[in-house]
Amino acid sequence: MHVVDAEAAEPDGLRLRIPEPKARPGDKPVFRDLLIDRAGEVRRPPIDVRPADIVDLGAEMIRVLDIHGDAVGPWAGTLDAEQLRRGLRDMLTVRIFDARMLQAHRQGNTSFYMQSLGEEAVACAHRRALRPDDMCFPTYRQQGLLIAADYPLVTMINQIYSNSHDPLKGRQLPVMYSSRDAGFFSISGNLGTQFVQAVGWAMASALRTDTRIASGWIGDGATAESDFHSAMVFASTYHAPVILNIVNNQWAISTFQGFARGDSPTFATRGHGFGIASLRVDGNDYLAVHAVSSWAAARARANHGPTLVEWVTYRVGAHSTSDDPSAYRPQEEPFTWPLGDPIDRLKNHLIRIGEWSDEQHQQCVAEVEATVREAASEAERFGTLRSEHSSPASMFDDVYATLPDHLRRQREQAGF
Amino acid sequence: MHVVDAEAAEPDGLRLRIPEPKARPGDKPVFRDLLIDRAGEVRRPPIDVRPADIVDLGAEMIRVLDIHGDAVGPWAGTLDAEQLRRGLRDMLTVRIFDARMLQAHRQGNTSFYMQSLGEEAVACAHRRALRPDDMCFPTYRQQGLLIAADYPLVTMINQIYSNSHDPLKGRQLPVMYSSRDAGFFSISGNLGTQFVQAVGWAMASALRTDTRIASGWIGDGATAESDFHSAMVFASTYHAPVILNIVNNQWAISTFQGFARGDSPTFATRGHGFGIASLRVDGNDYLAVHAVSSWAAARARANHGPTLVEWVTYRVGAHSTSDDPSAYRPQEEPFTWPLGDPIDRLKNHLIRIGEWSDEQHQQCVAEVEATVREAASEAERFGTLRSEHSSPASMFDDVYATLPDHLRRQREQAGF
Amino acid sequence: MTRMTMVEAIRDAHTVAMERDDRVVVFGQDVGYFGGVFRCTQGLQKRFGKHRCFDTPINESGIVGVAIGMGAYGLRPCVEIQFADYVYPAYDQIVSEAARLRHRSAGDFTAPLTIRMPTGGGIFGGQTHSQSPESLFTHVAGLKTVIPSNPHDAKGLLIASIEDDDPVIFLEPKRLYNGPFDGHHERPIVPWSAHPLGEVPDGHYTVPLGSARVHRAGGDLTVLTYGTMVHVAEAAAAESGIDAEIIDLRSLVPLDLDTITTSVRKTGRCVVAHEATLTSGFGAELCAVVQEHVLSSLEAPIARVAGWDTPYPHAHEWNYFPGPARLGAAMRATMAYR
Amino acid sequence: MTRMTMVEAIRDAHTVAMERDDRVVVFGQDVGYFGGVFRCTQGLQKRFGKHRCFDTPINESGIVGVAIGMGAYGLRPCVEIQFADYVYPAYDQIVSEAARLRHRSAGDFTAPLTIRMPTGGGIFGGQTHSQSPESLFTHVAGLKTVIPSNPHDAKGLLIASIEDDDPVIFLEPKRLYNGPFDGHHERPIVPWSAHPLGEVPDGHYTVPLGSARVHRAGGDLTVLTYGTMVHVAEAAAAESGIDAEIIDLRSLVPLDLDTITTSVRKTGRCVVAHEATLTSGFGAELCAVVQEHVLSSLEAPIARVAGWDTPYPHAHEWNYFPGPARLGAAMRATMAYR
Ligand SMILES: Cc1ncc(C[n+]2csc(CCOP(=O)(O)OP(=O)(O)O)c2C)c(N)n1
Ligand SMILES: Cc1ncc(C[n+]2csc(CCOP(=O)(O)OP(=O)(O)O)c2C)c(N)n1
Ligand SMILES: [Mg+2]
Ligand SMILES: [Mg+2]
Repeated sequence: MHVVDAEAAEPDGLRLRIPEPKARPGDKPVFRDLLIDRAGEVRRPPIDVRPADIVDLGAEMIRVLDIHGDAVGPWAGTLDAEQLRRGLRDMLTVRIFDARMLQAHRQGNTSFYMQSLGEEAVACAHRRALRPDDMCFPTYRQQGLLIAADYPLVTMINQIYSNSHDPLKGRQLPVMYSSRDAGFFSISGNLGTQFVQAVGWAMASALRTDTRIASGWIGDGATAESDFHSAMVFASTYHAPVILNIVNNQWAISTFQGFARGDSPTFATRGHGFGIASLRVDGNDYLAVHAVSSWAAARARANHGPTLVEWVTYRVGAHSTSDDPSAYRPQEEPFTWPLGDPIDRLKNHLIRIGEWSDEQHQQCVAEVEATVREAASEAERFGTLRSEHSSPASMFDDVYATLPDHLRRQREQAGF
Repeated sequence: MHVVDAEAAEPDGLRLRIPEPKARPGDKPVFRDLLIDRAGEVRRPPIDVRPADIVDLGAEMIRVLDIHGDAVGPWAGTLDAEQLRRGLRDMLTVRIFDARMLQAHRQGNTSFYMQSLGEEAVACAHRRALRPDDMCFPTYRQQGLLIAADYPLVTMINQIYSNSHDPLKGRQLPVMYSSRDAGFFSISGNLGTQFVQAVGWAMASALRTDTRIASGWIGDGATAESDFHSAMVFASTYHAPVILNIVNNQWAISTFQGFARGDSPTFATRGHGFGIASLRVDGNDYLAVHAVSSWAAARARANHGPTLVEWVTYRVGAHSTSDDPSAYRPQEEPFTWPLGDPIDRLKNHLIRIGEWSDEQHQQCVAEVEATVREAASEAERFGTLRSEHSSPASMFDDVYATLPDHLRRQREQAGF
Repeated sequence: MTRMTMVEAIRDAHTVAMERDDRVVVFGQDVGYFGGVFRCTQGLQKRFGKHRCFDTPINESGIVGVAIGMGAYGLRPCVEIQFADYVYPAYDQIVSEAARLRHRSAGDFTAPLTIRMPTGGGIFGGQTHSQSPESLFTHVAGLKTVIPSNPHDAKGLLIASIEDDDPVIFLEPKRLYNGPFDGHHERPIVPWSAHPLGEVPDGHYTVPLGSARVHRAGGDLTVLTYGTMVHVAEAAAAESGIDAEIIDLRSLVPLDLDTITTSVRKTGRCVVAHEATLTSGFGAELCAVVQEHVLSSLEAPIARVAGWDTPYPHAHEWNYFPGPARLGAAMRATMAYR
Repeated sequence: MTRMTMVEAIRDAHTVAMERDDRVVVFGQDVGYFGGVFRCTQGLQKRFGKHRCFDTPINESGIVGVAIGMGAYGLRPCVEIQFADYVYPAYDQIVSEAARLRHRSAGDFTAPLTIRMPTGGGIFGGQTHSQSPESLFTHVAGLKTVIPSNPHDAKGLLIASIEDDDPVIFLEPKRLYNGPFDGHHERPIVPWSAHPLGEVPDGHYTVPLGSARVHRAGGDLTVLTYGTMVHVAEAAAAESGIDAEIIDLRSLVPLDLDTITTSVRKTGRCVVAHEATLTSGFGAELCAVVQEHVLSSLEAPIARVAGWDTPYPHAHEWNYFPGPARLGAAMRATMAYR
């Protein structure tokens, strides 16, 4: 009788747990909790695997590149040397582009910028694993999706500068690109909303017996938003052909990932309660990202349903140009990140397999730098935030398909 | 090279899956998919168990009463005969109360009613496992929480009739009770909102080093709502002392539970992605409900964190007095429900252990009927929807703590 | 022409739109197999298959969110929110996403959705089955907000909304589903079959968004209103003997300013009526617009008759509802003003 | 008395409220360890411990939802939404729950929350860091909506809001955080230390909710406004030479009707100004109320100066923002009206 009450040795009272990161400014960085498998160790299931049969993978970490720079294990072999070199160039382009845009921000050419330093592999490799007409629903940190889709850098910069050639006509915050042709859905400032929209796009594709799939993106912090749940519920219920990507870069502005993750060991496990195939991957390993993205895309396209992927990476830079991470995390933390740098790792691999050299690398960097520089100069000719823009009258366009009377009156009042 | 693409034998095109229940009107009811364990088979972990160590329990079903009516296994033994008889009376009261109120609705004494026919064990046994000052955040189908808290039936009916003694002054839809004293949070018409509020209440209790815990309630259909996610995230992150109850009664109005559950085998598994201890229980087994509720309450009170429980039951009646289930499910479905009737099962158990008889049962039914009848007549003396109400002027009260000027003007305009 | 209830007219509009354009898909809670709790989508799944009309999980935000994704793909979703009172979980997807997608992407992506929802009180629904949230949408640039008062307009407006390239909030006064309710809850129910506006043309037609309708011509005073209150205004005019010109706005955004100003210029007096709570209701916008454009014609302050600034109460529904007595009193006071 | 920025005044209000009442808890995204992206809660966690001030997951609905549960328990949560533009996911919890809890439970449970959020544009924040959603709250019975225009009022109003027994939406014009910005973005920034309203009393005081402040007395015309636009109005008055009476409403619900009507009766002319989009903005309510109460004193239509009915654009921010030139033009036109 009353077994339970006897068993419950009651404490003095309840106590709320407020999560704390392992290290704060001044502390030594610690990554003790990070679950890492050795490269090549995690199995590669068939694409029609039942989600229940790979539940263990949610707590493991798929990796291809080992410490020597070799590609090992069942996930290796999706890319030839040419593709690997292209991947390296994609990532270098993102990194050099980011650096140039940060400089442009300091110079006042734009009001704002968000870099993806350290996370380049995720978006770059993923995009190359999709088909051109698949549709991504990105956040603000997936510039790699555009760059790996060979989207013109100058058009990106035009948007960042809000200049006279900005395809978004100066309306959007810098980096909030949109390009239907490049399979890149219009970025929203509101976290999370795109995740369920990606599911809707995928549902539409399936409703039309199309072959295109969707790929939705969300940050570790933003998984806490309700739209994450909506996306999971609808993807699970309708078996939508979508890849649901969580970019776990460890931080959400000043808040460490423990606030969103809570008591679950990984973000990938969030998929288990929905019967969605869930994988956790070394996001700084270009080969692993490409292999898993290809797997998930093939799975979706073959009508085996959605895949949730946690890409484990690290936000090396500040959250945005408005942020200073030294206020909330150890300054050395980025440099002790155990998964290394994605560019270095792919470069080392290419060298190790004899398909690259330091000289080639230097030359490639120089070429990319020149390309980015030229794109920036070209964009500057069309103006910057401080100079030329699209006509302010255009502000009244596209609110509706056709200008309604009340907006026509307002536009007149505004002097246009 | 390109392993994945080769592997993906592409179909003619994608196809969206729209879930379908196994049976529709005219079909024979089927419950093939229902995962049921034999009574006594599922283990009873210690209350401080790590959620990861009981992941298997999310797909099993904790049951105590076997087909003979014996209480078996590790979850048996939390209740003595006196408590069991009280439980039986609680459930009978709910059932007879519901029947009386449906009749009152037909007579026009109220505009609306929602019964909990077939689900009585869940709320009744749960409430008896809590302490009086714990706080429940119910939905509209947990009248058992009030009845098992010995809340006056006449006050419930006053609310249902919106009469002059309605504690909610005619403001709320019938059955949307509120009683702080009975540990019963004000019911909202909006599905799901209370689930995260329960977590907040529990967090507050822990912030104040109190010993009271919260118990949140949600239907199978409403788990699809975003507030479910919010509740899970906050409970997981702050380790809140809360029991999160999902009443899976198989239907959400006309929509079968497959729409909310999607590809996950059970609702209990939804907890796994959050590292929350998750149990699945025969909700028509009073002893199992009581045992698991006691376990979860003890766990929360001892600061071991939240528990998610899926109570598997069946909505025998219509969704509400506005609904007719014969339009969307086989009419025989309620009668083929494999987990039986909670009242019959507890009655049989009591008889089997020699603590009850058919005569006592009949007498008990007669007593409860009399009690309910008297309560209804007493309430009728205070009016019904068609007769006496609280003053309409009271509509302007409690919008704010004190009446602001603009509402004072409106009240005057209304003639009060 | 066929005599129809408003529910039948809405069903018919769906059918016409789905037949003409296979990109039109219809979904929402209980709308598929069952046909909706008010039966507005009954028969669609049977007729068009479950890939054109289907049930959804109970998640309003998800319903609108996936509809936006489908719209971006190229479909034209028409979704149902079971009650307008339950639209708030979807508010972010509507306001931050659907409303702004065309603008923020400079036309690269659009959200041609129709979001239908039963609105208004009068069915003893209490505070969560009675609300009129229209002004929470009219404030949002990029949305259109439509509300019919009869079967004829319901069909024409719904077809126009589904065919419209922008997101449309389509509010259905639930108390009008089965008859032209004029606020006299104590009287027997009048069916649409007995009302001229229950005559609904067969097949395809549209009522353009942004065109008001003069429901009753009159010279004494203008009543600006929409939805259920159109019929209440008619009753109030009849009972007060005031020769009111009753304008059924039909579409709040875009607004038919010409019809409004022409009428008020003629009558010199104006009453605005809606069921929604008074403060910051759409009536405020109407007052602002009328005084801005025709102040010099105004012989009396514009009176607002609206729901009180309280939640919609259950038992005191008829004390809350701005019925013909209250509207008539405001009309008389406005006529008496010197 | 201390000279403070608005950020410092808000921090100070938190400190005073938390010291006086240990039921006050403060939380939101990045508000704990870091002290908020605008640093309005900086130092609170250090001072009061992480059980009084803490970070949360990024889930606005959850933040408000748990705050309601805490309020029901007996605490007084004061939460931050990082930008007003991100409040929509929490809209259901605010509108359906916090606003109606006291009424629906007849006082059995209450939700004494304060929900703070930076609002308004002027920082090149584009459409998702610039919005002014006040009228989406003023329409909701049960909510109070407050917006200070200076450090003195910010502190007094925030303390009053936290101590208030009802849910309060507390909008902080972010462009005013560090100085009294008057719309002249091309001019050097003026700090609060150079402004008399940067003088903030020490310790506890309140500015009662529902009391407007005459920011500038004048006889020609009344400007009804709040937040950043108070300072824009001041500039417009100075530049146009019009002797405007500028009323800083401070609290929109409850509204200080007396101060408004007294002023318009005196001046006979009225301009309403806000940053929010025009249609169904709070200006509409002000027009409705003014014409209702003092129509006979009005010598000109009430003009509304507001954000255009478009999303807030990034590069064209200053074409969107209703600055002193636009407000001045409306004031002149209103003065010239015969
Ligand atoms: C709905 C909403 N709430 C809050 C914000 C403010 N915000 C912008 S980015 C961010 C952190 C996001 O972190 P994460 O999802 O981990 O993405 P990351 O920046 O690391 O790529 C926050 C809180 C927002 N943009 N939208
Ligand atoms: C936010 C919201 N959306 C929709 C509804 C309409 N509605 C009321 S009950 C219900 C079904 C709920 O089903 P479930 O959660 O399984 O609970 P049950 O009725 O079976 O107890 C629906 C859709 C609502 N009340 N609130
Ligand atoms: Mg992150
Ligand atoms: Mg159910």
